[in-house]
Order: sequence, then C-alpha cells, then structure tokens
Amino acid sequence: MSDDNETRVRHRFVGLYVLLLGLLGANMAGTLIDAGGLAIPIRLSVAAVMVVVIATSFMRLRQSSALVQVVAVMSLLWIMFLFVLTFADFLTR
Amino acid sequence: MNYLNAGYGLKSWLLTLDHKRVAWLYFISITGFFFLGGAAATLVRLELITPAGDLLSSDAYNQMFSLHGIVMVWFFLIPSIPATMGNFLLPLMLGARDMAFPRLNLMSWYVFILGGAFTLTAVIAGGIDTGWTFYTPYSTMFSNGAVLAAATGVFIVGFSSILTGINFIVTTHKMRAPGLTWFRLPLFVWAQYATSLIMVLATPVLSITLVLLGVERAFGIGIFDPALGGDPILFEHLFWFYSHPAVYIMLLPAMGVVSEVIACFAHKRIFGYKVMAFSILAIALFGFLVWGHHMFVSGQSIYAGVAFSLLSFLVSVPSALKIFNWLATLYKGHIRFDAPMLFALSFIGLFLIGGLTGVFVATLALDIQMHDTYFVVAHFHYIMVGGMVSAYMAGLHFWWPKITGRLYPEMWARVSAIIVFAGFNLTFFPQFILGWAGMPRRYHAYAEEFQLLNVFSSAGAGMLAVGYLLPLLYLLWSLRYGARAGGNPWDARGLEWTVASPPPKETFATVPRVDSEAYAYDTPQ
Amino acid sequence: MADADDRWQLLLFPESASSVSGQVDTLFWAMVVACGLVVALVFTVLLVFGIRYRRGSPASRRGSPLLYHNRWLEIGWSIPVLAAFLFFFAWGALLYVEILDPPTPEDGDARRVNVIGKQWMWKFQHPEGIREINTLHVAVGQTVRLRMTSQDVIHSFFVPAFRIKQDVLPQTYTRLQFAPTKVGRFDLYCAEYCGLSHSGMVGEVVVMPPSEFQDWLARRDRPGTPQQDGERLFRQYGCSGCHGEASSVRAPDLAGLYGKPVPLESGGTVTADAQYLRDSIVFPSKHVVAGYEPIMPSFKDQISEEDLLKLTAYIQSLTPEEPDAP
Amino acid sequence: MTRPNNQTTVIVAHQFETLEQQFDADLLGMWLFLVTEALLFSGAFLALAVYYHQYYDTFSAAARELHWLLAGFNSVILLTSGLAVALAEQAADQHRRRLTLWWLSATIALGVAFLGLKGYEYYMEYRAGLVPFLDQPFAFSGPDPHNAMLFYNFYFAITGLHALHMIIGLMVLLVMLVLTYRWREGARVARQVRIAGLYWAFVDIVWVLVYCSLYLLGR
Repeated sequence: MSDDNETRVRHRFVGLYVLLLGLLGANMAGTLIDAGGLAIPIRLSVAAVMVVVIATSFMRLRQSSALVQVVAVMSLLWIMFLFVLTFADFLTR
Repeated sequence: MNYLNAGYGLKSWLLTLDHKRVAWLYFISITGFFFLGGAAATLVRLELITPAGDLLSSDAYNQMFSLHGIVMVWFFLIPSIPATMGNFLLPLMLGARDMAFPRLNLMSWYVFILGGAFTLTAVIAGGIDTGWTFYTPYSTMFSNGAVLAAATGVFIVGFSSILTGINFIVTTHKMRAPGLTWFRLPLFVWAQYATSLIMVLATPVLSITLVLLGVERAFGIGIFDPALGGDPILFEHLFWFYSHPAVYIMLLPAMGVVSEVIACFAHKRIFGYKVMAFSILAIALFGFLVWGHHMFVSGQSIYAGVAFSLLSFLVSVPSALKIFNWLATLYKGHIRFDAPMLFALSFIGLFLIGGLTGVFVATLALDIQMHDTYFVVAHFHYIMVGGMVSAYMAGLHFWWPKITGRLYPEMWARVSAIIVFAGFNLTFFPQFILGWAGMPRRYHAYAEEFQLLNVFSSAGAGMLAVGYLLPLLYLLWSLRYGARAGGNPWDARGLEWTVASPPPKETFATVPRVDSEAYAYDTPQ
Repeated sequence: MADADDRWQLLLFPESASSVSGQVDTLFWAMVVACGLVVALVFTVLLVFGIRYRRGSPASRRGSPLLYHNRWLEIGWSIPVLAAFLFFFAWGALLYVEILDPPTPEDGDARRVNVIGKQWMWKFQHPEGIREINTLHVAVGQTVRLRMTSQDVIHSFFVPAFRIKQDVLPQTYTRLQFAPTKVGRFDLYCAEYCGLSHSGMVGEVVVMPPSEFQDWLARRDRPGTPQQDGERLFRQYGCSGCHGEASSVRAPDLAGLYGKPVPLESGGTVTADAQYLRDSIVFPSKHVVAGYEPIMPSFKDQISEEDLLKLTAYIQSLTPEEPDAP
Repeated sequence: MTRPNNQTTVIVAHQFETLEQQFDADLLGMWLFLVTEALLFSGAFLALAVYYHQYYDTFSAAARELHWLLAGFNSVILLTSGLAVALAEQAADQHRRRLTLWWLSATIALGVAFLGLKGYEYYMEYRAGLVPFLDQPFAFSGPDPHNAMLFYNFYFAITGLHALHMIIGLMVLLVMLVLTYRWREGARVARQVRIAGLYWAFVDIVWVLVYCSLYLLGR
C-alpha cells in the first residue's frame, strides 16, 4: 500500500463527507419550499442516498466480499417484506 | 480422552468453549423447561376433564396456559434442535474444529438462562395471564400479571437465538472442510442454516415489538394504546411477522433430523436431494410472507386476507414435496425399524396431518369458523409436538450413541415411540372435532356438549406424559449402564460418524477432506 | 341448552343454522375428503414400502439412477398439489368475501343491531331501542347487521352454528352480517382471549319465528330508538351548535353525508362510513374536511361507546337509506 | 480491499485455519448482527409509518414543535464522527498507532457532544411540556393533544433507542481506545477497530433516518 493510495482514500472520505453535509443541508432547506405531494418522497429519497453513501463507502460495502453485500441487500429485502405486506392491509382497509 | 472426561469440575462445564459441552448445557436446561411446560399442560388438561371450572380458578387456569405457551415456544421448541443437536453436530458435520465464535456460543447459553430467570420470576411474582401472544391492549393496560418480567424474559431469550443464528450462518459459510461443497452438505446442515437465517431476520422484529410493549406498560408511553389513536392490529402484524416464521424455526430443523434418520435407516441416499435442499430454503423464505393468515377475522382488510391466504397455500407446496421425497427414499431401501426410525416415521404421519389441517385454516372461509378454536390448537400441536418433538426424539436417539458413547435400551425406546404416537393422536385428534364444532381456545369452563371429546383428550395427555417420561428414565439409565457404542453403530454416513463416540475433545486432529456426496450409502464405509 | 345427555356427543356434524353455514360445510367436507384421500395414500405407501423393503426382505432392489432423483416425478407431483391448493384457495376466498363483505339483502330488510363487547359481557341494542345483555333475539330468515365495538380489550363475536366470527376492537367499528335459517337457541362465544372471565363471556342468539319475534318486540320496553337518542345527544353535547342549520360557525353539513366520499384538506378522499363518523368525534384532526379549519374539539372520554353508536345512528339517519350503503 | 498483513506474529484462534478465514468470519458475523439491528429499528419505523399514514395532519403539527435546527446541527456532529471513525479505521490499517488514537478520541468526543445536545433537547421539550408520560402534564397546543401524544411517544421511544445504541457504541469505542493504546498486534487492532467502526457507522445511518422521519417529514 503506497502512501499515495492512502491519501487518495482519505480525500475520497472527506469528499463524501462534504457530499453528506450537502445532502443534509438540501433536505433541511427543502422543508422551506412547498413541494406538495412530492415533499415526502423527495425527503425520503435524499435520506436514502445518504444511507447508501455511508453504507457503501464508510462501511466499505463496495470493497467487501459478495457474501457481505448479499447480507446487506438481504436486510433491505426483508424490511421491504415487512413494509409492503403490512401496508397491503392498511392501504386496503 | 474424550470431550466428556476432559475435565470434571463445574468450572470446566460452565466456562467451556467446546461446542459439544455447550450443547449439553442446553440439553439439560431445555429438558427442565420441557417438563415445566408439560406440568402446566397437565394442569390445563386436568381442568378440562369437566365442563365446569372447578379444579383451578380462572386466574390460575389463564396463567397455566400462558406459562405453557411461553415456556414451550421460547424455552423449548425454538432452541430445541438447533441449540442442542445443532450445536453438537454442526461443526462435526462440517469437519470444523468448533463454531466460528465459541465465546459467543457460550454467551448465548447464559443469555438463554438469564431470559429463563426473568420468565420464572414472572411466574413467581404474580404470574402471567396474557397467553403467549401478548395481544394489546390487554397486555399493556388490563392484565394484572407480571407482563413486564415475562416480556423481558422473552426479549432476552430472543438475543440468545439471534447469537446462535449468527454463529451457525458464519460457521456454515466459513468453516466447511475442504471439498465439502454446498451440495455435499447433509440436509441437517441445510436445515440449520435456513433456521438460522429465520432467527436472524425475524427475531429482531419481535424484540422491538416487546420493547414497544414494555415501554407502554412500564412508562405509559402509548404506542398501541387505542385511546391515543393507536392500532391494536398493528401489534398483531409486528408480532406475527416474527411468530409465524418462528414456526419454521421449530419445524425446519425437525425436517433436517428426519432426513438424516430416514436416509440411515432406509440405507439409501435421500431422494431428490437438491429439491429437498431448495425446498428448505423456499419454506424459510415464504414463511416470512404469510403471517397475516393469523389475522383473517381480526379486522384486517379482507383483501390483505386474500393475499395472505394465497401465499399460505404456496408455502405448503414445498412441504408437500418433502413428504413425497421421504416416501420415495423408502422405495427399494433396506429399512430397519429402530426407535429413531419409528419416531421419524411418526413425524411424517403427524406432520402430514398437521400440514393438511394447516391447509384448512389457510382456507379463508373455513378459518372464520376455526380461528381461535381448538381446531387451531390441534393443528399447531400436530406440527409442533407431533412433528417437531417426534423429530427431536428421533434425533436424540439417533445421535445418543455419538453424544454419550452409550447405546440406549432399544426395546424401551420402541415402546416409548409407540406410546407417544398413540397418546398424541388420542390427545389432539378429538380437538379438531371440538374446534370444528366451535369450542373456543383458552376457555376455562366450556359448554357441556364438548365434554366427551375433552375427556378423550385428557386421557391421551396422560399417555403422552408416560411416553415422554420413559425416555428421561432409560436415557439417564443408559448413561451408566448402556452398552458401549462404537464409532458408527448405525452404519451411517457423514463426517460425525467417522470420529470416536464420544468424540475426542479436539474433534478432528487433522481437518478431514471430503470427496463424496452426502448419504453415500451405496459405498461401504 | 343443557340436556343431561349433551355432554356425551361426538359433534361431528355441528348444528348449521345460517344462510352461509351450509356452504361452509360443503367446503369443509370437500376438503376432508380430498385430504383424507391424501392421508390414506401416504399411509398406504408407507406401509407397503415398509413391509416390502424391510431389511432382509427378498424384494428386488435393482437400482437405476431414477432411484435418487427424477425431475419428471418431482414436477409430476407438484403440479397436481399446486392445482388442488389453488382450487381450494379460490373456493375459500370467494366464500370469505361473501361472508365478511356481504351485499345488502335484496329486499333491503336488514335489522341493524349495535353490539358492545366489554369485559366480560355482550351488550346489544336493537333498532327499536330495546337493550339486551348476553342474549340477542332475532327473527328467523331476517338478515341482521351488527355494528360492533369494544369498550376495553379485543373480543371476538363467534356463533359456531352460523359459521361466523369477527373480532371486536376498541375504538374501531367492525361489522358482521348473518341471516339465521333455523329457529332455536345458539351459543355465542367470545373467541379472542380477553382476560380473567374470558370463558364466561358467553351468550345466546335466540332465533324465533317472525310472529313470535314481533310479540317479543311488543312486550319489551322501548326507551327510544338509537336515532332518537342520538338526536337528543346531538343537542346535549353541543354538536348542533356548529353543525346545525342556523349555526354561525363554519362546520360541515351532516345531512346526506353518510356513505359519501369526503374530500380531505390533506388531499385524497375518505368514505363517510360509521368509522369515519366515530373518528371525527374522537379524533377530529384525523380527517379534516377540505375547506374547513381544524377547530372541532375532541370528545374523547366524554361520550360513552353507547352514545357514540347512537350519535352515529342519528347522523346516518340524516341520509336516506340506499342499498349497498355500508 | 485492505487486509492485515503481518500474519506471522498473530495467533489465529484455534478453530480457524488462517487469519484471513478468521477476519472474514468476524466481518460476516458483524454484518449479520447489523442486519438484526436494521430489522429491529425497521419495526419501530414501520409503526411510525403506519401512524403517519393515518394521522398525517396531527403528526406533522406535532413534528413542527421539535427543535429541528438544533437536531440538524447534531446530525452534522454525528456525520463528522462517522468520518472520524472511518479515518481511524484507515489509520489502524496502516498500523499508525498515534493517528488511530487521535481519530478514535475525536469520534468519542463528537459522540459525547451529540448525546449532550440530545439531552439538552430533551430538557427543552420537558420544559415546554411535551413529555406525555411519567405523569407529566402535556401542553401541546394543537387540535387533538391525545393524538399528538402518539407522535411524541414515538419521538421519545425511537430517539431513546438510538441514544441507547450510541451509548453502547461509545463503550465499544472506549474499549477500542484501550486496545489501540496497548497495541498488542497491529493486524488484530486493525481488525477490531474495523468491526467497531462498522457499528458506529450503522448508528450514523439510523440517525439519518430518524432525523428525516421525525423532524423533516412533517415540515
């Protein structure tokens, strides 16, 4: 591992950190605008992007083995089962 | 020098990191819980001999069936096969020296005991009368029992199964001996793996549900409180998201055990190995998508009910396939009827009836009648007791020589298998009819016309008690007086039969290399 | 009920006494036969293989690869299983929707009975205002519609002879409809565990011939119909102050509201059914009607479940009855 | 993929063959544990989503009483601590003891600052009468106070659960600080810091979702 490489990794972390702060700021600023029915999906999407950034880079998911990636995706899939089937009830009452 | 005589002090057991000794710790503790739950069931059945509520008070009766449910589900059935035989055999079958995380393994037993202590505290400090389902708002606002202590106990014991699940998954992925590919694994390992997935994916939802229930009960932080606009049906969704897959935590390991036993005693490779392996995974996956079939008349949307019913029918297909494949395994085999095989065959019969009556309750229009009646009680006892406990007994007898190095008395074991089968059917078959006729469950006193079938049921329970006490006696007896078992008394295949009985402390001096399929019964060992 | 010989019955054919119970029984017995055949088949195969291929028997074991896996056999037995399952699923689902979401009877003649479950009794109020506890009198052949709620925990209204069951929830209205076809007394149970005297929360549905039922109605006190009481309560609780015709406060008009879609301030619409009316009294900010301020105070804990049902009945009566209204 | 390299000095636990196998097993185990944590929180979020669906107006009115700017600043603190722990992992990977100590201490300091601010926020809510339990008077001024209580119950339950995870995470990081200070073997420390860092990043993720769903969705 060269020092050069290390510096690059460090710069990437800092860059992503700035991106995260930007997304947080955008999401907070977004509350000042009336986006109507789109407000909730937009805010959740921005938060989802932040989650993806943290998971893939800070938790090094991208560099992890395929097995670990499958495990991470599995958790999303099961959370989806929980939400979709529960809302199948609440949305059709 | 084997793992049993490698050390004698209490400390060598209580601080052991050897998976084989941890399995013993679990064996002893879940046996205790089994007979505690059984004692509660005995009182329930005694009460139900007569229609009037005369033996126990209503309060005592409600506590007994709640205790029976909580203890049997969380402190016996869920840990039963994985924590005992799974713990003992998984590394042996994988050719590994131990679990991936031996300390975690020991810790999960301590967590289990801690959870048990809380639950027993609940029993002493006022009892628990919510049933094992803890439905709100009864559990949060109306019950006078020690709900908080019991829920804490269940919450804690949940972590024990989460830790066991993580350990098993990592072990199966990372510790397989060279040459032991996924499709060379015994089906027992597949079953443990799928079970562990369910433990890891379902249990946390129960944990958070109990946390929310706990803060509501303890601090009045209403989450499900209808008076604040909270929704009791939401609790049911969260509860059953765990508790339906939990049925498969109990059932899948049983299917694994039965596959091993049938292959050995038919002396033949399991028919359709890959179908069997994939159907285990399919059951584990689909098991997560059907929880709403517990709520067909709960006030859930009827459209959601229709969707959950369809998914429930789909999950029964892989289970049906497994039964057919076990039958096909017998075809042209060399079948021996030793006690493990008798238990395994009774598993098939009872699981078949349990499964088919499950199709009845998955049928929406019939479930209107059967929901919360004795039909449901009979159905899930056929799966959990008839199925799961029979398989547990099958596995216990099958691997007893391996675990202890001693043979059990064969004749007594066959007698006990037959008594259990007969007693079980006498206990629970009448309950199907009772439920169809409309006797609700959890009734302390009941209408007079239900008495005859209840008398049958209670008589059967007596038989069942004898059938379960016998093994306790003769297995203990065999520990001292049983004949010495060789390394492989059943002429079985699999890595666990290649080591001495009981296995040495360091199971594998050199890591074995595997170059054949599982169940290679065609080739002499 | 309690005949001395009652207790020694086998109960294979429980009493069947409602318009749907016969259909449920047909489905049940069809499944018993189908599953019985499967059980017989599996046990026969077990027995035959067990005897023929016991260790030491002379039967031939000449092998072929098909002994260990056979794709066509696997497919061959999964397809019929799946087909049979789908058949029973569809049958059960259609009947379920018919039972729990039934159409209004063609002659429009449905008795609306209010039901309140509480630890540990059932309280009924007839449309004529007659009250009963644990016993519900109805006429044979007449459709009965129950509007049910609970005062405390979850209960479940279960009449086995009618093959109907529905949970009764706090703060929520559930409904159930049945048409008895036999005269007699039928057991009513609470099927959802509700605490200490759960097994004591039992009652009876008494089904009478229509003429006797009319006599029974005539003999009973009539304290006032739910609608009449509801109208009185509407004034007493001050509802009329805002929702009345001469009111100066801007509040939605309630006449002709029931069963109609209501546009909401937050977007979307909701149907003005009984649950909506109840929520609007107890949780008024849950559904704020489009164009109105959320100024209505909550009447939570101020109005009993009985009175809420009466108010609902009154507001419902302000809309002319239409077939198919929930 | 960065891997610990000086295998010769490290004792592999007896059940493993190689250090690499052990490291893979540890990572997989930690990820599986995080899956269970994710499902744990998802249960609470599901309940919140169901109630948002039913009582959107009440919930958003209630959410507007929260101190969203203060909590936003707190988010910045937590994201920064996430960066710090990632850099600590990197430093440990390079076997740079002092740098690792530095970044770990920074992470812990930021985490403590977050909890302190969170506590202050709770205190302000207590003063404003927005704590609907423990027999406190509830002083919400909107239309249906009891309905709004439901929102505050969730607010305290979910943020409380998150704070509990923060405290556990801080204790883990403190242990890491001690282990790094002692520095028995570079590869082992790197592995341990890496796994502790995963947990801290997960706590970060949960907060992002908590902040979005409790503070921002209703605005």
